[in-house]
Amino acid sequence: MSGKRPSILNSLGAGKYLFRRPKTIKYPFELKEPAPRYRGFHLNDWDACTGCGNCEDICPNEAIEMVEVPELEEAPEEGRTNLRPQINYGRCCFCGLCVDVCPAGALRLSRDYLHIHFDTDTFTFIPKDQKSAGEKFLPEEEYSVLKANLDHRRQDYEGFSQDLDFSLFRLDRVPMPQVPPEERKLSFIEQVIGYTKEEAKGEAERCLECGLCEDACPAGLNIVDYVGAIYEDDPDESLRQIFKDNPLPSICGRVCMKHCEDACSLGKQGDPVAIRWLKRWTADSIEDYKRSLELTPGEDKGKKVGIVGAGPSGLSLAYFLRLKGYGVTVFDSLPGAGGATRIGPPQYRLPLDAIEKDVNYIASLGVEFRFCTTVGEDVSFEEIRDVYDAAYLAVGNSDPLSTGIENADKAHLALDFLRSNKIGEGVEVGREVVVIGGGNVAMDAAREALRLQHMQHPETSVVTKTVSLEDWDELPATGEEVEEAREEGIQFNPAWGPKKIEVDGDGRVKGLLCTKVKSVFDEDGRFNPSFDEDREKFLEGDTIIEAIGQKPDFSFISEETFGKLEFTERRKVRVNENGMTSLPGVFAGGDIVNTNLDAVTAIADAKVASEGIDCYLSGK
Amino acid sequence: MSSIEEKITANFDGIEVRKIEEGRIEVKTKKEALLSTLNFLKDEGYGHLGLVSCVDRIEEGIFELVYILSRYLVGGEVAVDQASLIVKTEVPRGNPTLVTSVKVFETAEPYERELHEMFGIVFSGHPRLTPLFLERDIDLPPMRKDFDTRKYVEEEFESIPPVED
Amino acid sequence: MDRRQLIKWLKEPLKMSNKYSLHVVYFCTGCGIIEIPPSITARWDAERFGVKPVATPRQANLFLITGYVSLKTLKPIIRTYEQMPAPKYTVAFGSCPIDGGMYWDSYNTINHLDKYIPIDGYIAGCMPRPEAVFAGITHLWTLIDEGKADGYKKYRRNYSQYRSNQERLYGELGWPPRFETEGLENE
Amino acid sequence: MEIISEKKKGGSSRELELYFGPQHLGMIGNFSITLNVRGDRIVRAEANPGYLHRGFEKLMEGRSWIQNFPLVCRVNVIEPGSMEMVYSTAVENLAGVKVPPRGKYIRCIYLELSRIASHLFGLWAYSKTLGFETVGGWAMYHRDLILDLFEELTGGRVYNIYIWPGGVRRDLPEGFEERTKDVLHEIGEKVPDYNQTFFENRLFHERARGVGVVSREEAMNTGGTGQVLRATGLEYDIRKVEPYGVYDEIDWDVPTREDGDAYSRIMVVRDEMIESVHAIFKLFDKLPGGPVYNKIPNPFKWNIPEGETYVRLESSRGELGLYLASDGGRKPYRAHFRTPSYPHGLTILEKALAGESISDTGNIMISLYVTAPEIDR
Repeated sequence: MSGKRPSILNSLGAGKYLFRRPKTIKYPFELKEPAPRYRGFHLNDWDACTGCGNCEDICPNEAIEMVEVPELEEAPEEGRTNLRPQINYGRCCFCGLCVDVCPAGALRLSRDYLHIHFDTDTFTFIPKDQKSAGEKFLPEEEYSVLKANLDHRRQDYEGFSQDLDFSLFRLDRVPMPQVPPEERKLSFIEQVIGYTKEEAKGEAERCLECGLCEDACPAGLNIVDYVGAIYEDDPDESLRQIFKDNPLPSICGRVCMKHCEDACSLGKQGDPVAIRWLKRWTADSIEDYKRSLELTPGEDKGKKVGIVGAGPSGLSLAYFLRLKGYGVTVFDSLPGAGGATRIGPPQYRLPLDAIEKDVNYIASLGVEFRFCTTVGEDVSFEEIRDVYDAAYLAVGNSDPLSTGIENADKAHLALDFLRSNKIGEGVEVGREVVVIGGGNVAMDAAREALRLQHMQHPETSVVTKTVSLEDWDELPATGEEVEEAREEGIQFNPAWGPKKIEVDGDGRVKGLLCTKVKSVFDEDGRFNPSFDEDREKFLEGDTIIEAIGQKPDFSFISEETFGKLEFTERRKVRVNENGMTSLPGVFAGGDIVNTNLDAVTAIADAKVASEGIDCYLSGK
Repeated sequence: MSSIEEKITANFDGIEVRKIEEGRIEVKTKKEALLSTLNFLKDEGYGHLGLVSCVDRIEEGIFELVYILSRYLVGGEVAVDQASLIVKTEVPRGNPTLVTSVKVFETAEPYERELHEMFGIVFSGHPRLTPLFLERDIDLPPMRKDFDTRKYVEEEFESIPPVED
Repeated sequence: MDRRQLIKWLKEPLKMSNKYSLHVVYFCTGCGIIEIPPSITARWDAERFGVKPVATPRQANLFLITGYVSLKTLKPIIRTYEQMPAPKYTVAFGSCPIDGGMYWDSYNTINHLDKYIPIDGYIAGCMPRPEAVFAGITHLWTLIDEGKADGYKKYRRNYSQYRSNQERLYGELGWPPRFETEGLENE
Repeated sequence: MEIISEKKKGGSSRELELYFGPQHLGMIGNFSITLNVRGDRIVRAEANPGYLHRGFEKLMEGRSWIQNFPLVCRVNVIEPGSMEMVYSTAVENLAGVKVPPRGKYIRCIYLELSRIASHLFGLWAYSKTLGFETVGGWAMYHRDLILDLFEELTGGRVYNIYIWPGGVRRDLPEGFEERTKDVLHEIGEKVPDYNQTFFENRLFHERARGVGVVSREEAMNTGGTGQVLRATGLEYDIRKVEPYGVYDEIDWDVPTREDGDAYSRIMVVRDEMIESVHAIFKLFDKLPGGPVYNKIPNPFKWNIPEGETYVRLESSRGELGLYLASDGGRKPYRAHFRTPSYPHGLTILEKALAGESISDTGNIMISLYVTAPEIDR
């Protein structure tokens, strides 16, 4: 190459391009369409967005700030806040990490990129979606390149958007090993076997730490911390975080209504984090709470509190008050603690040793339990009010309701049925059982009856049916329970009302006559079912169980104190913000006060009452 | 021919040689033995000093200097699939002084200037230890772990008022 | 040229000629400079907008500050800006001059460029594409038409504030103040 | 080059100090060289970097592993692809993340495309400095076609943010292969025009031959890699020396030249571009199916086990390395980029400029392909 020196005229060959068409894109008149995946300004679908704040946490330049939008309504229990991401384009680097981490798939980047202004404040912007915000976006014909900027952009001009197999979170849950339906319906072994250490870590690793669950939990547990502690291989720290608000992890780990999982941001497009099962894993994986908790009762304040009812609310209050240094005595008519959780959920859902594990720890803090003592018979309520400096009503809904239809006396009441099977001598069931009711207690009764049928009539074909006023979508039982019941072969008859229990000659039950239900609630939402009289149906059955709800039993309170006790219009005990009833020194909590009727809300009431009692007794 | 590890351990005592990953061998030497180690390795054919870096191990109170050596040639031919050496030595954080390795590897000259400016390590015998990147003289060398850049930005730049018309 | 343009040319020939011949000083201050060569060469051709790079600040009236500004670059930026003849405009590229961009927590880059020199227009993007650059140029045209592109007048009016900010950043600058600082605020 | 004797102190040959400063028509990027000249001969040159220093390594210590992913491609604006690749490979080494085969192939296609784009940018800069505006225009136009491919593949024109630990960020859009091949064919057809107008042009030979000579010993002593070494006849290319990605599964050769001057470096760059074009065709032929991304753990909780790694690869300008250390936490403990322009721009440039004429400063600097953001990081 270096031998012959190239001539200087070679480069004139480029002259041939003089007569070719120029390759210039004449910009304002000719537009180059951005690529379908272009990363421009943000678009945010406000209906899908829950304001969980994951985009704010992932942004490397802190360009995103969650800002309150007043006109949006807040729904903590469904995991929706009125916060929306506000993007500061003086910081944003258009990398799209926020799009890949958005669990609801609401945030996307558009193909707009034009915003020019002399004032830097206009570069901060709360992106809206094209569906709801007409004034923010221009229809196709009005859009002009020179006019386009952050204030008005082209309609549905979506660019870089989410692709679920490239997302920064995992949508599907670590599968929980469970006993298969055919096998579990034959015995009372615990259905949910529980995570191993690796499975628990894998599930805990999914949590995006956005905190929606903590706003939804009635007791406000530090869920992000205890799930994070599981991931960090530190079950002791995890237990300490749980015990800050909930002394019954073993019970709640099995029967909680898991409001948190309904709110979990991962639940929007996939399975929420299994928060309840993780709490259960922490409780199961630690043999002795005492060693890892290092909690000691507070120094003695010389005051004593009497608690009526050893259910979740009573037990939690005992735990909180012991930490504050008050003497505590708990009265309960049952032979053991746990209240509704002890006699309600059957062994396959909540085994007795799980309850004992929590109760023993609370007892070890110096709580005096008085079992098999019914307040109102063995000891009077007035006595308690005099002897103790403060009293706490936590009796729960212990009185089962009956439909009151003809021959209703022939039917079993669900609570008694479940109680005798769990801690009593057990009940004989026939080959066909009909359960009246659609709630969780009805599901427990039906699935327990099915197991008893298989155990008491091994080779014969057995069937359990349920009948409920509510239709499929209105069933009060949690979806999981209904699903598992159907898996076990229980036949459902939704939207049918019980009318009459048919009895044969010598008083044996033959079946249940039902009428079609038109609607369960009237127009302003109160429970007042209407029936279609001429459509009827007969369900054969030799055993009927009524599970249509429970109400509290205040018979132990004397007439004149009962007169002074105020109630809300929904027949719940009225309490002030400290949990105190209208009777001075008498506090209340649990199912008789709140409307959620579950363990975790009962614990939340107990925490409120513990602060109230502390102020009341120290005279603040 | 014996592997490079045996050669090093044979010729130097008080030196640790460890294979940390596929194709990377870590060589830990004392501060005093650094120059002789580098000389020895250069004669062994490790003529390409890729990088001189420093890790601020603040908990142990030391600066860990890292010299990365690779081979250009093996017997006249291009060195294919040869392991690189990561030579490490420690310098106390209190008075971080070290003899310069410019005499052995001329490549190290700008790297040492940068480490002087970013960590405050004094390389004795360096031809020109003048600042390389920074315009303002920051009291604490910025790459040290105890220098908090966000606090520095807050105090120095955010405190300057915007211009009102 | 339609009638409206002709009337504009006749009314204010100086402003129109100044507007349509923006000469950019060739100074690669930051990372956004990589979008300038495509803009000035064949494919996007900024010459159609009258934008041409020139060698020295003396011949330029538009200063494109492309991307983040580090402390060492800010000094030459200030000197270059001060050396440019009077009707001069500055356009800042990308997120970094607005609020620090990706390097908001870096000890060596400044977050708000308008504390040190006046900026007539910011272009969003990281970094802005050639079309956004041209949209920025047309934005500048409208500002010049309305007479709002008066960054250089603002610099002269509030020179004492700019100067004190610059000195707070560097201790003492290596050159004398461009304008006398006393008694100029109220002008 | 004979060294000018010290005796002639006065008169026109007294020593002046000139600033080939940051604001200069011949300067590509933000970098300044202090030239001590006598007449128009450079006696001594001193590089003065730091204008683009953002303290990358300090910033990386303050961000989690995935937050560094968009930051790391901004170290050098001319070829962001190799920066992402070196960071992702380092994180994969430390965390033990595997990349599916299709992901590896797409990574190598994307790297070769960004290598061609970077070389075309270098060609624009070099031909502009030598006054060949037309050739610069062509190179920039072809580079823009490749940027359109990037915009389609990754969503961004220059900062593509595409290779992340575990694979690549999205799969190829459909029809991408044909469009890439069309663009490469269009560039391939232009090569004879490039040769005729520039590479075989006598003016280029006059300006580039024998200028800025860096001998093999000098290059090896001062950490020279990439074109600086290959221009002296040594086939030192990290894609062959330490194969990564799928470079060992396709056959391609390393172009070299003998003289080690500016001319040979630019010719090596030209041959490398042609080699990359063929490599892309070979990669597309062997492109397997399957996933392109192995999901990494949850970014908010990702603790990478303690350890350190040094990864190096061949970027368009030489050996690009990253020393990454982790203390088992959520953020890198120390990251240090070994960028090719660092030795080229600081030690080799000062040696190469000594004794040359002032007018060749830009010529030598760009033939060494010194880019400022890499030096300062």
